[in-house]
Amino acid sequence: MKFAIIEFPGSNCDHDAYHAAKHVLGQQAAFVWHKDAGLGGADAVVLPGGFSYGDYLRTGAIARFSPVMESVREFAAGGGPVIGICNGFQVLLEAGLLEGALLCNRRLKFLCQHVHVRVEQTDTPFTGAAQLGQVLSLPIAHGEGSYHAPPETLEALEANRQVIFRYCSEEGGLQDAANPNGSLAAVAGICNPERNVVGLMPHPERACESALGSEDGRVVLESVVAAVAA
Amino acid sequence: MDPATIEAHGLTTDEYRKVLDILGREPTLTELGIFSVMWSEHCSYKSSRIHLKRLPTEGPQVVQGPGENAGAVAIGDGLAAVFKIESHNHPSFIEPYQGAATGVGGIIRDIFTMGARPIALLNSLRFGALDDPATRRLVDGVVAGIAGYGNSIGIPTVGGEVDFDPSYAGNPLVNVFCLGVAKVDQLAKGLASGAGNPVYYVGAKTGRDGIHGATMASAEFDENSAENRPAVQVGDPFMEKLLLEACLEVMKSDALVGIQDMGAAGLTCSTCEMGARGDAGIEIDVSLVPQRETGMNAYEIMLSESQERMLLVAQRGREAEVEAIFEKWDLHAARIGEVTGDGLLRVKHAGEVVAEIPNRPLADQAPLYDRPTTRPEYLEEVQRFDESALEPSPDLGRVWLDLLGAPSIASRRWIYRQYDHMVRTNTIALPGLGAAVVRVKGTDRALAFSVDGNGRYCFLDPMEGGRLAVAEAARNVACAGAQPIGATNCLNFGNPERPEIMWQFAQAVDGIAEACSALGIPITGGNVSLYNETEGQAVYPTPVLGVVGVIEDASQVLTRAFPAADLDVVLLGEATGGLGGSEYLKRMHRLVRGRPVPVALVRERALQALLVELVAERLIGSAHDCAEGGVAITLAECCIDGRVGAVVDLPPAGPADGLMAARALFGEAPTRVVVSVLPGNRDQLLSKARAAGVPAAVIGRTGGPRVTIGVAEEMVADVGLDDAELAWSLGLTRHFERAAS
Amino acid sequence: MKTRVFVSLKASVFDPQGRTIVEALQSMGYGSVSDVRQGKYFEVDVDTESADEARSLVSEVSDKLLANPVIESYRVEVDE
Amino acid sequence: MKTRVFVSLKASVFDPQGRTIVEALQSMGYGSVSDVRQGKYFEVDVDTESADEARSLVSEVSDKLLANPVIESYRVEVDE
Ligand SMILES: Nc1ncnc2c1ncn2[C@@H]1O[C@H](COP(=O)(O)OP(=O)(O)O)[C@@H](O)[C@H]1O
Ligand SMILES: [Mg+2]
Repeated sequence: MKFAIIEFPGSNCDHDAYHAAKHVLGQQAAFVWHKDAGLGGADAVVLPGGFSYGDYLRTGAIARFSPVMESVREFAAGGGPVIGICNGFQVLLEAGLLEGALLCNRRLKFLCQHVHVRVEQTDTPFTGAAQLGQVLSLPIAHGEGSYHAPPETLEALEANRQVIFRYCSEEGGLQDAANPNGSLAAVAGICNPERNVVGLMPHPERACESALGSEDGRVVLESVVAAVAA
Repeated sequence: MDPATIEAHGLTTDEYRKVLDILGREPTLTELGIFSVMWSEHCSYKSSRIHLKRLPTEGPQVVQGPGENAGAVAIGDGLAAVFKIESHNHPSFIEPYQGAATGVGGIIRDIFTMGARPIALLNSLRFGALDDPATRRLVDGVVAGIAGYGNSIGIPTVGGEVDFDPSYAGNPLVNVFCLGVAKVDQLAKGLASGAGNPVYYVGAKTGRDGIHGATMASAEFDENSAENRPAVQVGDPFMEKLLLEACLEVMKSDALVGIQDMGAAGLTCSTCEMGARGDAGIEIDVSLVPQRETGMNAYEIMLSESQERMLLVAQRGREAEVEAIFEKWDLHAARIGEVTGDGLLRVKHAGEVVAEIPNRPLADQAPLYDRPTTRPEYLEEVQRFDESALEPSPDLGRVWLDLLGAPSIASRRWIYRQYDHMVRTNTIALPGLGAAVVRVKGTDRALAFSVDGNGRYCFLDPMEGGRLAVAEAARNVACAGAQPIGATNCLNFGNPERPEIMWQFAQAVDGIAEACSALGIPITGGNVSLYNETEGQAVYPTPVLGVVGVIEDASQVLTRAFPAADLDVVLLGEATGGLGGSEYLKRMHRLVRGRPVPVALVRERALQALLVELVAERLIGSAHDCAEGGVAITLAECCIDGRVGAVVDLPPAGPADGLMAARALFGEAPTRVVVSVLPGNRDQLLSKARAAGVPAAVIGRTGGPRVTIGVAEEMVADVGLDDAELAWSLGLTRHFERAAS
Repeated sequence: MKTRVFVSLKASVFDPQGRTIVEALQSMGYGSVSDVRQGKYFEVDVDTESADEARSLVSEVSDKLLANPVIESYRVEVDE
Repeated sequence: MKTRVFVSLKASVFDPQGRTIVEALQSMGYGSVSDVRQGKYFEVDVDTESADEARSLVSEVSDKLLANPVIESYRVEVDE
C-alpha cells in the first residue's frame, strides 16, 4: 500500500513517518508538499509531527489553511484513513476534522519521554490489529498536548467510543500520575464519528524498532496496512 | 577619525595604525565598524590564535580541519561526521531564553553550511549555585531556550552536561555542540570565487539587532552592560528550518560555489571570509539587502547580527535554478552583488561606495597577540591540601545519598525531558545513560559523542584539567563501544589581558594538545570564549571537549545500565582515587583544594582500546566511567538505571586512616571504568585486560534490592536501591518543581 | 488603521499558565493577587481609513485564525 | 479589582510570530493586513478596592514577572 506523508513548512517528523512506513514496514511512501494538489493516489494519509509554521500563534493553526488540506478533507470524506500524529493531530483539530483542542501541558514544560497508552477501541483503521486494552509503550514529545473539549463534546466522544487511546500506567491503570500532560479523561488519541480519521499525541512512528527502545508503535501502522488490504 | 570613535570601536592605537596601513588612508565609519568587528576577540581570536596552533589537527580520517565553519572526519562509506561546538555565554546571561536559543541556531547553521544534515545536538552548561533564585531562573530560561529552538527545528538534543558552582554565578556558560552527517565528496565550502558569479542573501530580513554584538562578547561585563540590552536577538527556528532544507537542497546541485552563515558580525564576516578563502573580491550593495526596519545605514546593515541569514555564491547562469529552490521554501533569495577579481570587499549603498577594503588583509592580518602569562598566586594556596586535617564522615551511606542528590551529580532528567531527544529516530542511547549515540541510517554504524570538562579540576591545575577533559570525553565515547576519531573544543576563560588568565589558557591548551596527541584524536575546530567574568571575578577556567567516535555495528552499543542480576562487576583501571578537587571534598567539607589525580595517557589509551574490543566481542553488558563522586556514584548510577542492586568490595585506598573508606568510595581518578560481564566471559575479559596492560579486578556481583560497598572486606556503606534512586532523581528536580512527577 | 485583538481562554477552560503565575506571585509575597489568566494580544495594522471596515476585517481574521473558538474568545479594539 | 496587562515586544525586537501570521494572512487573501505583532495579555485580579493600589501592585508584578524588561514593554489597565 502507499502512504502519503504531508509536509508542511516546519514539519519535522515527516522523515520519521516515511522511514517507518517504507523501511520498517516495507510499504510505499511518498512525501506530499503542502502546496501540492492531490495526494498522489495514496491509500492512507499521515499528517506528521513537528512545528508547522513554527507552531507560531497556535499549534496547527496556520497549517490548516494549506492548499493540501482540501485534498485531505476530500480523502477523509471519502472514507480514506487519515492519521495525525502530534502536530498532525493539532492540525486535524484546528481543521475541524477532529473535535476538541490541545492546550499546553499542565506543568507547562515540553515533555519528551516514553509513556504508556491503552488501546480503547479496535474498530478504527489504525487500531484494528491491536488488542482491546493493550498497553503500548510510546514516546511523547510535545509542549501542548493537554486534550480539552467542552463537556458535551467529551460526552459525545465517549458515547460514540471515539476515544481510542488513553494515557495509563504500565499495568493499564488510569491514575492521574500516568497522565503526563493533564489531558481531560486521559485522552491520548481520538477518532472522528466515521472512525477513519485518527489523531494522537504519542509517536507510534518513533517506536517501530527495538533499537529505539520500543516496537509497540508498529501495531498502529500495521493496522492500517491490514485495513487497506482488506 | 577622532580617538574617541576609535576607542568606542574597541581598536587600540596600534590596531588603528594597522588599519591605516592596509587602507593607505583614513577609514570611513563603515570601514571602521567592519575592522572593529573583524578584529574583535570573538572573530579574530587575536589572543588565542598563537596558542591554538599547538593543537594537533591532523589524522588520516580528517576531511576538514580548523578554518571552515565546522570540522569533518571520515566515518566510512564515503560519509563524514561534521561537528563543532560554540559558546553563547554572554547573550544567555543577558536574555537566557533567546541567548541560548540563538546559540543553538548558530551552531546548527555552522553544520548545514558545510553541506551536512545536522542530526544531533549536545549542550554543556555551567551555572552558579542552585539555591539562588536568580540562578534557577537562568537555568529555566536557558534550558527552555535550547529546547525551544532544537525541538522546533527538529534536531534532537541527545545529551550534554551541566554543573553548578558559585564561580559561574555572574557568568554562566552555555556551549552547544552540533553533529551532522555529509557525503565526503559533497562537503560545501565557505568561499567565494569566479569573478561575475552572483552573491545571494537568503533568510530573515536584517534589523538593527545585535549591532556590536561581536564586540560585546569580547568585553567584560560591568555595571554598564545593561546598556547593551537592546542588543538581544530573537531566534526564529521556523525560518531556520526552511533555510536548512532549502540550503541542503541547493547544495545537492553544482550551481552553488560557496555558502556561509551570517553569525557573529553578520554580513561583514561572511563577505570578508568568503572572499578571503577564495582569494576573491566581493562587491555588494547593501540597499539590496532585505530590511526589517526603515532607514538603516550601511554601517548598521553590515554589522547587524540578525539571525537566520545565509550568504551564498552561485554559478553565473544558474540563477534561476537557485532562486526556484528558495521560492519553493517560501524564501526569497536576494541578489545583492557579485564576486570580483580585485580582492576587495566593496560595499555600496544605493550605488555609492561606502567601504572598500582588501579582503585578505582584513581577514588574515588581524592582530595577533602573544599576551603575557603569569602563574597565578592562588595555585600555591589551593594546591596545598592536608587530607589528614579532614574530619572523617561517620556515616558513609548518608554521604553517598547526599552526593547522589547533589546538583552536580543527580539525574538530569528534568533538563533532558524538555528536549526532544528522539526526533529523526536515530537515537539509540537515550540521554542520561552515558555518551549520546545516534545511528547513521543507511549504514550499520553509529556515532557516539560526549561533551565534558571539569572547571574545578582546571582551576586547581589548568594543564591537568585540559588533559582530563580530553580523556574523559574520549572515555565516555569508548564506554559506548565507539572508537574516538575526532574532537572539538570550547575554551571558556576570563579576561586574556590578565596574565594569570592567559597562563591558565596556555596551560589548558597544552594539556589538551598533549592528550589529543597521545590518544590519537585530532581537533577539527572549536571556539574560544574569553572575558567570562563579572566585576573582575573570572569563572573557573573551563575547557569543554567534544569527542566523536564511531561504532561499526550499531547493534552492539552499550549504555551504563547494568543489564541483569548475577553478573560479575569488574573495575578496569587503578582502584585508588584521590580526594583532591573531588566532589566529596567540595560538598562534604566545602573545600576546593588539592590537585586532581593526573591521567596517565598511555594507560588511558590502552583502556579505551580495550573497551572498544570488549564491546565489539560482546563480552560486557554495560560500561560506565568513574567521574565526579568516584566509584560509589558510578556503581549507584549503573544500578539505578539497570534497576538492579549490587554487592561489591573495593581494595583499600591509600593509608589506613579514617579517610580510607571515603577515598575508596568517593575518591576521583581518571582511567577507571566499571563494567558488568556477560555470563561466561569473565576469564576472557581478565586475560584481555592483562594483555592490554589494563588493571582489572572483579569487585562484586549485580543483584538484590540494595547497593552495598565494602572496603577490604568490611562493609562501609549500604543503601536501598529505592532510596538511592529517590535521592538521585530529586536532586535537580526539587529545585524546580514542587511536586516532582 | 491600528487595531488590537485580545484573545483569552474561555472561563471554562483551565489555564495552567495563569495558575502557575498566581502561585509564583503568591510565593513571592503577592498574596493579594487572587487570579491571573493569560491570553494573547495582537496589534494588527490594516490598510484602510475606515474604522468599521477595519473592525469587520479584523473580526473575520480573528474568527478564522487568531482565536480558536473551541477554547478562546476574543475582543477587537479599533483606534477611532 | 480587575486589571489587565498588555505585554508587547519592544518595537526594535524582531517578532517572528507576528511576521509568520502576517504572511499567512496575506497568502489567505487578506492583503490589506500590513502588520501583526503578537504579545501577551493578562487578566489579573487583585484583592483591593483601590484602583491606585491595584495599578501600582500590578505594575510591580509586571516588572518582576509578567514582562521581560530586556525585550518587552507593558501597559496596565485598571477598571475604574
Ligand atoms: N579552540 C579552538 N580550537 C581549534 N580551532 C578553533 C578553536 N576555536 C576556534 N577555532 C576555529 O577557528 C575558526 C573560527 O571559529 P569561529 O569564529 O567560532 O567560527 P564562526 O565564524 O562559525 O563562529 C573555526 O574554524 C574554528 O573551528
Ligand atoms: Mg560560522
